[in-house]
Amino acid sequence: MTESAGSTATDTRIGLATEGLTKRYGGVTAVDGASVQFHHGKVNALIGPNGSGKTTFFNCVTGMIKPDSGRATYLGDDITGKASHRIARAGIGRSFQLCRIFPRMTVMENMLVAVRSTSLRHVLAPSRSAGELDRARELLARVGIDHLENSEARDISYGQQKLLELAGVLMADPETIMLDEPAGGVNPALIDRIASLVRDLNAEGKTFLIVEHNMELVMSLSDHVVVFDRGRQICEGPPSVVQNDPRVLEAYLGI
Amino acid sequence: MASDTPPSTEFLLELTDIQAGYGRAALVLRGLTVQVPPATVVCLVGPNGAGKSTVLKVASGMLTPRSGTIRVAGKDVTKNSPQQMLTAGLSHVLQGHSVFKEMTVSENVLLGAYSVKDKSVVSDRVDFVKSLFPVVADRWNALAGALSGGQQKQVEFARSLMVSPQVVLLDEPSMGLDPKATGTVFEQVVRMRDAGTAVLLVEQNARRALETADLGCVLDLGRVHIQGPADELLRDPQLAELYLGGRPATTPTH
Amino acid sequence: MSLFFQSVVLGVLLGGLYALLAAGLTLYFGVMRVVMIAHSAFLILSAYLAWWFTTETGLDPLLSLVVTVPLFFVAGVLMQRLLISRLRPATLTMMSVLLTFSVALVIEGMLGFVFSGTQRRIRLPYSGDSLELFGANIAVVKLIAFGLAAVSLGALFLILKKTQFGQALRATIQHPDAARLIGINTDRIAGYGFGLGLATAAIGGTALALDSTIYPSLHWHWIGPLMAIIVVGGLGSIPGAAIAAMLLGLGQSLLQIPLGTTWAQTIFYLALFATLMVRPQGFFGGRLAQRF
Amino acid sequence: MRNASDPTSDSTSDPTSDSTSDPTSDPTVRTDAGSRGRAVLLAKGIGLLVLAAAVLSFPSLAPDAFILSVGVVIMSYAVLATSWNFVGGFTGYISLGHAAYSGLGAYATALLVIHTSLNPWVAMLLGGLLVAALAVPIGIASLRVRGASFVIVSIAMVLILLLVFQSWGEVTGGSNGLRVPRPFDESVLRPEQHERFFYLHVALLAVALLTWWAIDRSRFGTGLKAIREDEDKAQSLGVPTFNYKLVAFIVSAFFTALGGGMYALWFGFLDPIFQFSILVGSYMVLMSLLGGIRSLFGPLLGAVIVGYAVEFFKNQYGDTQFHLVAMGLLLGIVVLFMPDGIIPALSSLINRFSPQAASIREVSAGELAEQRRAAASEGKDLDATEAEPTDSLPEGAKR
Amino acid sequence: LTLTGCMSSGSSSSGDDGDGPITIGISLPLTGDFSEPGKGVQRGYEAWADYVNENGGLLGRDVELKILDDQSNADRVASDYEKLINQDGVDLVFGPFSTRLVVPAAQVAKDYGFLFVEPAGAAEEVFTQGFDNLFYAAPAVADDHYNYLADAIEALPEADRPKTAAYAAMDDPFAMGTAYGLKTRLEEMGVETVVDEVYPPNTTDFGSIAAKIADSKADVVVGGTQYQDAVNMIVALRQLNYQPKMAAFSTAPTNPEFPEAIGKETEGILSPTGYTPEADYPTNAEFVEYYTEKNGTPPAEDEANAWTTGQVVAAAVEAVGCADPDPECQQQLIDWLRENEVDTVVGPLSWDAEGRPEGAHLIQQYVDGKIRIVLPEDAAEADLILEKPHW
Ligand SMILES: Nc1ncnc2c1ncn2[C@@H]1O[C@H](COP(=O)(O)OP(=O)(O)OP(=O)(O)O)[C@@H](O)[C@H]1O
Ligand SMILES: Nc1ncnc2c1ncn2[C@@H]1O[C@H](COP(=O)(O)OP(=O)(O)OP(=O)(O)O)[C@@H](O)[C@H]1O
Ligand SMILES: [Mg+2]
Ligand SMILES: [Mg+2]
Repeated sequence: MTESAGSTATDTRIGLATEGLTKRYGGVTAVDGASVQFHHGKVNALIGPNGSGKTTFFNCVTGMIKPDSGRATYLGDDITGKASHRIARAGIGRSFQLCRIFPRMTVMENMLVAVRSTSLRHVLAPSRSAGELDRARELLARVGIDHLENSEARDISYGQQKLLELAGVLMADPETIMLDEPAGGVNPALIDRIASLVRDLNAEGKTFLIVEHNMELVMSLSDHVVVFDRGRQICEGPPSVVQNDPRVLEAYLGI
Repeated sequence: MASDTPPSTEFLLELTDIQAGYGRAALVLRGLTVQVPPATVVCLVGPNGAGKSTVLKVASGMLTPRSGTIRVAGKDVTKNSPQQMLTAGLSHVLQGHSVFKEMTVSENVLLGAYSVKDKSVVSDRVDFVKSLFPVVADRWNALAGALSGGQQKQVEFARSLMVSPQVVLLDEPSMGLDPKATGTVFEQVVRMRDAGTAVLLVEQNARRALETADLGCVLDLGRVHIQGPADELLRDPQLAELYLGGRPATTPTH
Repeated sequence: MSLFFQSVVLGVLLGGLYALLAAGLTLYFGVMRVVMIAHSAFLILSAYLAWWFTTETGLDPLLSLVVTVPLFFVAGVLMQRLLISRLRPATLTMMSVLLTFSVALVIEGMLGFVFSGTQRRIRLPYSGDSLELFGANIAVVKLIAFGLAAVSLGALFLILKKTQFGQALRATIQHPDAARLIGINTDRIAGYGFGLGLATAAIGGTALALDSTIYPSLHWHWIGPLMAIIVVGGLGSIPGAAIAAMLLGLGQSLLQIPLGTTWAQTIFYLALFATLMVRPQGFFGGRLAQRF
Repeated sequence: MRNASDPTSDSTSDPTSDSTSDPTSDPTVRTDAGSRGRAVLLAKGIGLLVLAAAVLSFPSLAPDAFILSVGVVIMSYAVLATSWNFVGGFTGYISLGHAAYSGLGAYATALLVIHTSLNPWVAMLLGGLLVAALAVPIGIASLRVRGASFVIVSIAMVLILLLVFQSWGEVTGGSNGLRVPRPFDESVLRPEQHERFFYLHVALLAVALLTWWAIDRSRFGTGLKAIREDEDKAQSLGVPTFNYKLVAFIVSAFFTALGGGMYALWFGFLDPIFQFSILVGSYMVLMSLLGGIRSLFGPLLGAVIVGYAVEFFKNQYGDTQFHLVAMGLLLGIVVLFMPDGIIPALSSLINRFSPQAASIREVSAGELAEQRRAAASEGKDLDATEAEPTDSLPEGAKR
Repeated sequence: LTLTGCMSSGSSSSGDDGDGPITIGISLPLTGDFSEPGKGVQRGYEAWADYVNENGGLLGRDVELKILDDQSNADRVASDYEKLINQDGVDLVFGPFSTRLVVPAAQVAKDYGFLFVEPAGAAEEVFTQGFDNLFYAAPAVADDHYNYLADAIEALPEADRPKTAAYAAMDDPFAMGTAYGLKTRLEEMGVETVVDEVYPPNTTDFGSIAAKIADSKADVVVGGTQYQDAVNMIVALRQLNYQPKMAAFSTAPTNPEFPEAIGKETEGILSPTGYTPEADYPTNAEFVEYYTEKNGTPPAEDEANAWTTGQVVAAAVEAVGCADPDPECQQQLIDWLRENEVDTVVGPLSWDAEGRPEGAHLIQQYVDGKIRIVLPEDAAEADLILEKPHW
């Protein structure tokens, strides 16, 4: 399956990485000194039981919330505590676990929000240029909701909204894409399409960091898996290794 | 593990050729019929936007159908309000996240028993759900909105367990849950079934769901596509590819 | 010194009234995300009713509460059921501002129409009386108003925190669908919540009428400080509103010594902006407060 | 039902009343839609001309100076409402306190004219810029909070300014008010003045509308609308939300201030209680809402209606407070029954007759798979080809 | 055009002169914050019009009032006069109420060259705006209201004069004018100012202001007040049982409702007034009689000023012999008033170049529960009480 994407070939560069990243909420330590490294140009997976801190980790590295301590780096440069739009434009796109879209805008308008540069010319340019529209349509077609282009986003089904969010993220053309449970609530047949989409994009050189509870998907898709428990990394490695690691079996799969 | 109890003639939940849609938009459900016998788990699977959630919304009175009838235990309850449905013995767990975010876990769980007056019953159930979902016990006084996605789903499911209705509608209960919690949820589904409850289960984790269910029901384009004993559906290769997601090897791509 | 102490006393008494009025606003907001611009208009309305009651019957204005409180409760229920409930949840907060604003206009207009723009004041035999306390004089009327405020505040707090009604109310606001699915009659509950808020307005208005002139456009004069108070206190937090009200009322009264009446009023707005810079969600508000 | 999947139907019915949605939005029918697009453009152009003609000919049609002065007031309303809409319409931050900026603009202009020997128009522009500069710190403070808190802050702004301008007598004239020297010399009689100011207001309005339109169709505009929906999400898509909001806020304050300044020059007398009144601010909101805050000409339409209504109600219920009641009812009705405003209400009425786009896919999973295989076997790239068949096939597939 | 639809109510024909009625345009605050005095002025104007019509009219023509409501709003008052002059084609205009509305109104009148006589708007600012068409139809401008009282105090032997004074004035040109007029006089004669408070018009809580005054233990308290603020302040002062030797408040005490509002404790409260029904100026008796039988109550100050306005304009019209909107006529009226003195119910009035009347106000005081004139001596109905009894 994975030979489809040329991801195995290239040597492992470190893309996103954190050192001792910590986030506390009152009594709870959501992320507890996590030091993690993700391979650039690969499909990375981040798994762990509910409440192990995956989403919080996401939020910390994408600047949605400020970590209490520790630092996050992307390709070597420090992105700790940067505003999330900066990080987004640094090339990291993300989706949300509880799928977030712009409910009272049409599907197409949702696609046109993404900003790729701050140059005035870019910002003041008409958003509905033919180029943009075609690009958007192609992405919508890729996730299979191009027929909903003009529906209001709040009127499409949950799974469709998830796909829309994914397409919207791709619209910003990030080089690293972080997906929080992309398969949650998505129909299996569609999951396969998302998987192949991920593979294709990865083949085109995009890096992925995926949080997912669907083991089948994770194991089939990813080159590198990091396992979280109680806010820290308990083990990492290629799927085959992780799958049989006793700590993982115990903490996560509950076998 | 699908038990082949013969579908009894008496249905606890009966939706007969329902037509329903949202606002002025085109029909979503187009003459669809679903029947759930007692002590049975019926599993709805289908692509996104097929209308699964809509079926449940219609069944629980959140969306009044344009035509068709809804029966709970033989009694016609078409056009009933959600409360009346609840009193008629039907509970519905919404898709996505419907915890009361700015209230504590305890308040959430206890509100689940809003319609239950007997205090002792309530406290028993509380102990029960606490034992099922550790997080409920651990974060008893935390704001539900502060929980992680999966934890919220667990609280939500726990909340739905506070009542014991005849008919339960579950909309993707396992979404966002880790394997452990998923296991617990499906165990509960089985437990309900064994307690005689009629369960209408919507799942995208289709294989797992069909393995648990007695009857399967594939929805597409707002109609029932195929219907039958769950294990048969599982064995049907074509279905498997279209709706259950073929093994990655068999994906049509490349 | 005696002036200082006197001002402290006056400030506390004033703060008490602010607290009650702000509590009402917080209620609508905290539990149902409605910014009730018309709150102070209803306040003036009940003040007028109290005045009218007294001039007609010659009885003590406090007795008018027997009528106004239930009346306003019902009015609140109706208002929620007939007006507020029609607004889209998505835009509820924003639209409620405008809707209640229009209600305020209507009330002001009707008051002007019925009672004319003339300034009114209840004549009480004891309006001038006062008690002596460590050299400070406490006007009886102000003391009564304070008492009313304190009692109803406490009651309100208990109802919301301790009763199942309070919980159902909050649940209804946070996820109406889910609330209905667990058997809450969302319409009725929300209606009662609103009624409760208006009931506090009735009490506040009567307390206000005891020791102040009233005229139809007076509510503009109140809405500003009240709004500031609930933001400083943290939108939705009743204790927060109460404490903020006390502090600001005190502050206003003390600042008048050096600054004079006009500038002293700015304390509310300065506090407001300070809050925004330091702690946008308000000093006692929940994490989520600033979202609304 | 049939044409539910027919792409043309999608393109004809603009689902949101956003003035952005343009008809040429479907690949399979671009030519067709293109011609329709041209037709629409033509229609729009004509409409625009008619509108302009109507407005510009008003002074010559107005029977007397009073009607003319009412016209000036309405135009000034229109300017203010349109300026307000830069914030309210795009970002959905409803400000009830925009009177603050018109008031500041008015006073800034007046004081500059009085104390410096500046040409009044330069003074007005300078006043606008000053207010814009002032809007920076205000925006930074108040845009940190959303929804209700923001509304409250905006109200507070007006009240605080009222206090300041009342008490700071030596500069602002306090409650004595401030007389503004007129820009034209004595020889220009009052009716003549009204006429000139009418055209000046129209010019200012035109500039504001043009700016609004430019923003609306730009990426900036889309970003602002996204902020209205979900700020954090927009930010995670790379939208610098705070700066966007701030810029919109400043632009709005700037135009509002110009509007205020021009009114000051026309009216010639400023009094704090009328300059910094919540009622003025709320009129801006009312007018924008009434017309439709998401459409270019909404505020203008609203201004005309409200301006007329004000005069009308006054005429009807002159010496009772009923004019307030009437205004309140009007606002209430708008909020309850057409929260999106008249223009959107109308366009959705039109849409009602054009077929609805169903949001449910008209092709079963089976057919989908078929198409994929076809595509795959042809060895073409899956996704590129797939776009066409899924959209065009169902016609055949269904019969 | 749409707009005309709702507003072409007045017929523009009545503009040109002839023997049709003389229409007089007025805008008054009949609603809103100034509605109370506004209504008073309205009663005055209407009484005057009826009186004139019953007695042969002006230049033999009837007078017809056209009164609009400006909702106590400056924008409105301007557009009202705009309407009256342009659309209703009135022949003359009378002034509105309150300084805040007089200035914008006078501007419009000036631009159309109309004579502008106004019954209210006594504040100094009105006269410094360079309106050459404006005349104030009352005895004195705000700052001079207390002159007689000041003189009386000055007349006292050094020892008996008050030592300290507290001032609290509403932030309103008129109210402040009165209080500060007295303040300047008292300070000249060495009375120390211990409190000087200005409060916004909408103030309803006077606790803190009263606290300051009470704390200062001032001998004299002077309130630059309209109506209710005076009542509130007095109540608040009593709540702190502060007992001044002398208490003077503008406007409020002359209001018939005042004694009911305050109760017995009015004794000794001072107030300036531009008018008293008892005054024995020619025409006053007639006025009081006519007004009283018409409205049941004797006229108060606002009504009198309105009537005076009528008298002033009427005098000019009769003298010049024209009453129509065209500028020459209006200019003649203006010029005539500059030159001449007019006998009115508030006494003979004459004006300086800015339109200031050159008289002074009477001082009234509550004596034995009834408000009486105490100053000046020649007009006095009772003796001035210097030691105000407790309230
Ligand atoms: N805003 C918050 N306030 C308080 N606690 C929080 C907050 N956000 C997260 N937490 C806690 O931090 C822990 C980690 O939450 P997080 O959402 O990162 O888990 P997760 O790995 O994403 O779980 P899931 O797989 O269910 O999404 C949880 O225990 C949660 O209760
Ligand atoms: N509120 C709504 N308004 C209009 N159309 C809606 C609404 N909700 C859903 N729909 C449409 O109805 C169809 C069925 O929606 P539904 O949510 O039932 O699908 P579903 O089977 O639950 O999909 P999923 O598996 O993604 O939840 C979808 O095509 C969707 O676009
Ligand atoms: Mg998560
Ligand atoms: Mg669903």
